[in-house]
Amino acid sequence: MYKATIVVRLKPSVLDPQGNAVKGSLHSLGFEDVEEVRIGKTMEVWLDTSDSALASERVEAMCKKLLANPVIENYEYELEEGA
Amino acid sequence: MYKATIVVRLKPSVLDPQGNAVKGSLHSLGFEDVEEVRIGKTMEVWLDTSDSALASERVEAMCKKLLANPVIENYEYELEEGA
Amino acid sequence: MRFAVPVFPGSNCDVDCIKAVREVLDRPVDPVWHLEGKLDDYDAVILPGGFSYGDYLRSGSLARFSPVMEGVYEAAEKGKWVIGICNGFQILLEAGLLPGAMRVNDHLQFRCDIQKLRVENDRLPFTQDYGREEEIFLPIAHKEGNYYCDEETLSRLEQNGQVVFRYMGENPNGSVADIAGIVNEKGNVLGMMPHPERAVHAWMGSADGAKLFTSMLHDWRENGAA
Amino acid sequence: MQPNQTQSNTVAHREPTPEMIEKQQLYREVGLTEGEFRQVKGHLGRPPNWTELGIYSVMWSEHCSYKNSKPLLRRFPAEGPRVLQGPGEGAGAIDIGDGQAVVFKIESHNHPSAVEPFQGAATGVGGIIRDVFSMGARPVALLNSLRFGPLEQNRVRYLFGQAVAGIAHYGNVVGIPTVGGEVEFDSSYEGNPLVNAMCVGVLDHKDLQKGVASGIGNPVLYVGASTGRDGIHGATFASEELTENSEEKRPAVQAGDPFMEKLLLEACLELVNQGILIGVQDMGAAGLTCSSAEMAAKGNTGMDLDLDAVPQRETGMTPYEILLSESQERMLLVVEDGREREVKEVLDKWGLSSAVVGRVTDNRRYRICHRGEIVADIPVHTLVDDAPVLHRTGAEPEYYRRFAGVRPEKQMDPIHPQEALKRVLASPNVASKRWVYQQYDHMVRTSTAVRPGSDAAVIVLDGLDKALALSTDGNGRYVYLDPEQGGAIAVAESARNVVCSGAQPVGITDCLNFGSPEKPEVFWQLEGAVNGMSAACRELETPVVGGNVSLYNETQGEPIYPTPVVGMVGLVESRKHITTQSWKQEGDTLLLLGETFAELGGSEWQQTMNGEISGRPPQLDLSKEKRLQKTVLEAIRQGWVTSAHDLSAGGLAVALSESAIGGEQGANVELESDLDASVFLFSESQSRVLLSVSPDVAEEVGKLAASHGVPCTNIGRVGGEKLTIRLNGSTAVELTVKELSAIWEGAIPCAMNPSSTN
Ligand SMILES: Nc1ncnc2c1ncn2[C@@H]1O[C@H](COP(=O)(O)OP(=O)(O)O)[C@@H](O)[C@H]1O
Ligand SMILES: [Mg+2]
Repeated sequence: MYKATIVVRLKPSVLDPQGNAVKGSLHSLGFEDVEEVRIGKTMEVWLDTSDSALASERVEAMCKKLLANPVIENYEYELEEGA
Repeated sequence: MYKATIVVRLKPSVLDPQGNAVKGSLHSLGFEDVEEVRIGKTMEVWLDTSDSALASERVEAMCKKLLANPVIENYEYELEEGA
Repeated sequence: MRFAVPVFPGSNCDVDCIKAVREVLDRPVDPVWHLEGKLDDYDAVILPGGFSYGDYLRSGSLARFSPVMEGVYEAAEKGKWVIGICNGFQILLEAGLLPGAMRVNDHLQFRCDIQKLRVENDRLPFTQDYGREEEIFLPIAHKEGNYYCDEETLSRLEQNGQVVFRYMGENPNGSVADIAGIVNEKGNVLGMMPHPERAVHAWMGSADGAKLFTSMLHDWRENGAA
Repeated sequence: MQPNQTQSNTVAHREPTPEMIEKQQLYREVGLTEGEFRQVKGHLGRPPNWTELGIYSVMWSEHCSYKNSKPLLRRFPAEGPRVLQGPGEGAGAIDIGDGQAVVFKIESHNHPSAVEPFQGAATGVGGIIRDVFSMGARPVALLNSLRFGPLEQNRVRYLFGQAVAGIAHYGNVVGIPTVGGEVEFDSSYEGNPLVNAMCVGVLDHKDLQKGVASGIGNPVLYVGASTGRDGIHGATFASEELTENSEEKRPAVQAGDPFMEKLLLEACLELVNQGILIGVQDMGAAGLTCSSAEMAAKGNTGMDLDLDAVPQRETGMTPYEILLSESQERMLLVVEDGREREVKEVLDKWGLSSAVVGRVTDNRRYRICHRGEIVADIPVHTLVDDAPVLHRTGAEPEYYRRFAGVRPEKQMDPIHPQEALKRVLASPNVASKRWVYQQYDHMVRTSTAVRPGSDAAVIVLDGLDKALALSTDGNGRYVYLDPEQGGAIAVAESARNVVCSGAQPVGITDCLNFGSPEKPEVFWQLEGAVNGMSAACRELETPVVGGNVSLYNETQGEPIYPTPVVGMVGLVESRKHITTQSWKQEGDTLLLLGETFAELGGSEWQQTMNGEISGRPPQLDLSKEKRLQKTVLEAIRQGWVTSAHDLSAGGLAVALSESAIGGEQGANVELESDLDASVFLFSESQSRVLLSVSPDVAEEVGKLAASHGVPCTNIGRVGGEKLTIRLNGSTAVELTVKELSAIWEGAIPCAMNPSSTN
């Protein structure tokens, strides 16, 4: 079993409305020292496989095909065995 | 400057319809070896502070007050200097 | 002229689109379950609004892999008319049939209203019944209608007249260049956030959407099937 | 057969034994009294085990059994020539002709929304939708009724914002338009907000379903989401007062999946269409237990359930947890033996998982099997029909006596009416609710003819000239000041709203939001309100075909204002009768129907100016009300009326402003009265409606009103950019419609965005 933790983020060039709104809320709650907020997704995917190379290939394919939208998003991931 | 990377996840007992839907799609795309998918949020918060203890205290407070909903979510975070 | 309205699990404007085609054009129109892979019998395809697959992950991202999308690609390829309305627009973007991507509205709320728009290109099979730069009112109802594309794509869209509808007055979602709807280069695939099917009788608050449907029929009559 | 007293080995060490339950009085922990526990022992002939205790505790909770309110609810008129289905099923049904019926119900999700407002409100909407489609009806509209504390507070803004977002999210995704509702703000709801949701559906008579389990040997099917530990004891949670510990009861809050609901909805309606179902019920409060026991009791049968067959998404769940879980988006079906395959085909098409979890039996017992052992064995009717009923008595509260002599109109500060109007229009109670309803998709299904923002919403029916008018109304302040009057007014006002839209009121559903019935003063409020509502329903011929009771709405011992909410359905005979409140035509004559008295007790004016309320509310004369409504409806049907607006919160001044804002034009209004200008303009006297009509029919309308004994006064004409109101010749208000609109539209957005600088 492998667990992939995939983080999908908006590309730096794409404005992040959610991050901006959260920044605004944090400011109004008194956290004025917050300079910037960016919000992304964390996906944990458990794979029934014992081959690490295969697992990583599969995860790469999932990200390309479905989990991230290349027009606006970047992704990165980590693999962990036996989680 | 500190950068906090906060991961907010649904508590394990809370239904994750999004994760379920993504799992279903991955299966139909041929990734049958996917056992489970859980989806959470990654928030990157840049703080204008040079004091690590203070930064961590502030981040903790933000999570409690705004970033995570303690009724259904858990959070964890990491701090990185100068990022 | 025959219309197909693909139905995904979670679509909820499918019936509205079907009603609009019947009531405005009195033409045959069928719902097509998402597991059908062929749309050969149809001249036009309307991808309806709603929340296909719950809009989970990203709106439109899961629907893109439904078998019926094979038929949609083929229809687009052959030059048949394809319209994506709201969720349908989001699906077309995810499917790569239109450039760009959708983000959550800049105010983060769902927004339902009757919105003023300007028809920016009235020379398309979808818009020929509208006047030049005609100002019209169409309902909007979405949380992710904040259209994005990079600057290069934007200038291409503008130059080619691919921006079809633009929001007037307050932009309801923060989209780049106030874009409400775009068409592909060939001019046969249209994506728009506003709902023309919700504005086909005066009692609905506006009847300005009807011309979108009549435009297609007129074009079809003049130029024959695509 | 005796159920295994020690339970399966895996759970034995965690669950109390029957002896422990009795000796340590553990039944108290799940909300049963000593007397009730004795009854349980009597029914079983032995002490219950932990699972059985849990089943009794939820089935006998206020939420499922209405033990405090049942005797009162019997006073509601539930019959009428149009009633197809009265109270007792998922929702009531009323005949609307052409072989069709309207199915509707309102329900509260107050306590979950106080703890987790987004999910709490969202799942409230989900539950009421299931109630309606489980009757076999296609849901066509949603409404809601909301009460929150003052928006000045951070926490309140959070609760309000999230609850609205949750309601929006659920309804929008399922694709049912949210077409109306109401929102009020008052500090009595600060710790205990109210979130009531109403769903309206339409069906062909032949498709009407019931929640019964009949046909011995027929399979019982579980459909939808799998069962988790969420929401265990939600029903008991709803039947308790909110305390500081409520946040610890968080597992009692469920998360919803509207996408799953949409699939369930379509699949169930397809099954109804094919005529395969014998019984269907949604798993709502008290989950699997309540739905299965009620179905068996109604069918006068028994049921065997095998918990191992129940789809579960968590491991190691005990029978207690599986039975009491309130996981959302689940339905229980009873189908004809041998037709499981056909059912499964439909469910598979919609991607829904299902499982046969039991059989209908003839022994009238409710038997639960888990890991090969019987873990509960209960006579079914003792859960449903033998639930305890409490006959409480009320006591008139001290404040009621004290307020008898208060005359609010004599205590008013000399504030200029124009200043008062600005302040009243800016009160979030009166101000535009656009901020709320623009988050709701109110146009999906393309049948919304009158969108939110008028007195009632109107939904047209496919292929028919008819339409439905819908409204929710409640007025906690009036009910607090005089429960009987207030209750009657809630019904009358919602009927008036519907009439102003061109409809004949045909029936109501109600949600009784009150404090703890154990307090005599609260019970007095409840009883008075029910009496007032019943009287109004009788007079206006609007039977109560369903509803919901939400008690124990208190924080730290302080009850909310008693808040019965009425969901009214009216039938518009022909689309050409559809009328809205906005002025349409310059030059139209303004007619005021009804009489104005010095009635400011509990008014928006009193609340805004004094920050509190006192005295008696406006008095309602039911016969006058009925004659008024007749007049308005007849005038509309004659085609004489260009706009109609009922006078409610804020009185004539607010009604004129709203019609002006909506119509984007002003008016010249000339009034004559012995009353002081502010009293006349802000009085909330009942049975009044503002009409605009073309000048050439004004006389006809006057004659019609006279024939019904309804006073009708020509008070001015529509036109211009200003709203000018003169009383006895001197100017009381002179404001441009733009100014009025800016105040009225701006109030809530501004309150919700206090830190914004632009
Ligand atoms: N929670 C809500 N959801 C949807 N619509 C709402 C809500 N609250 C108010 N509205 C709409 O705003 C309008 C004004 O509401 P309200 O002031 O309560 O009217 P009335 O006093 O006539 O009952 C109505 O059309 C109503 O349906
Ligand atoms: Mg009204």
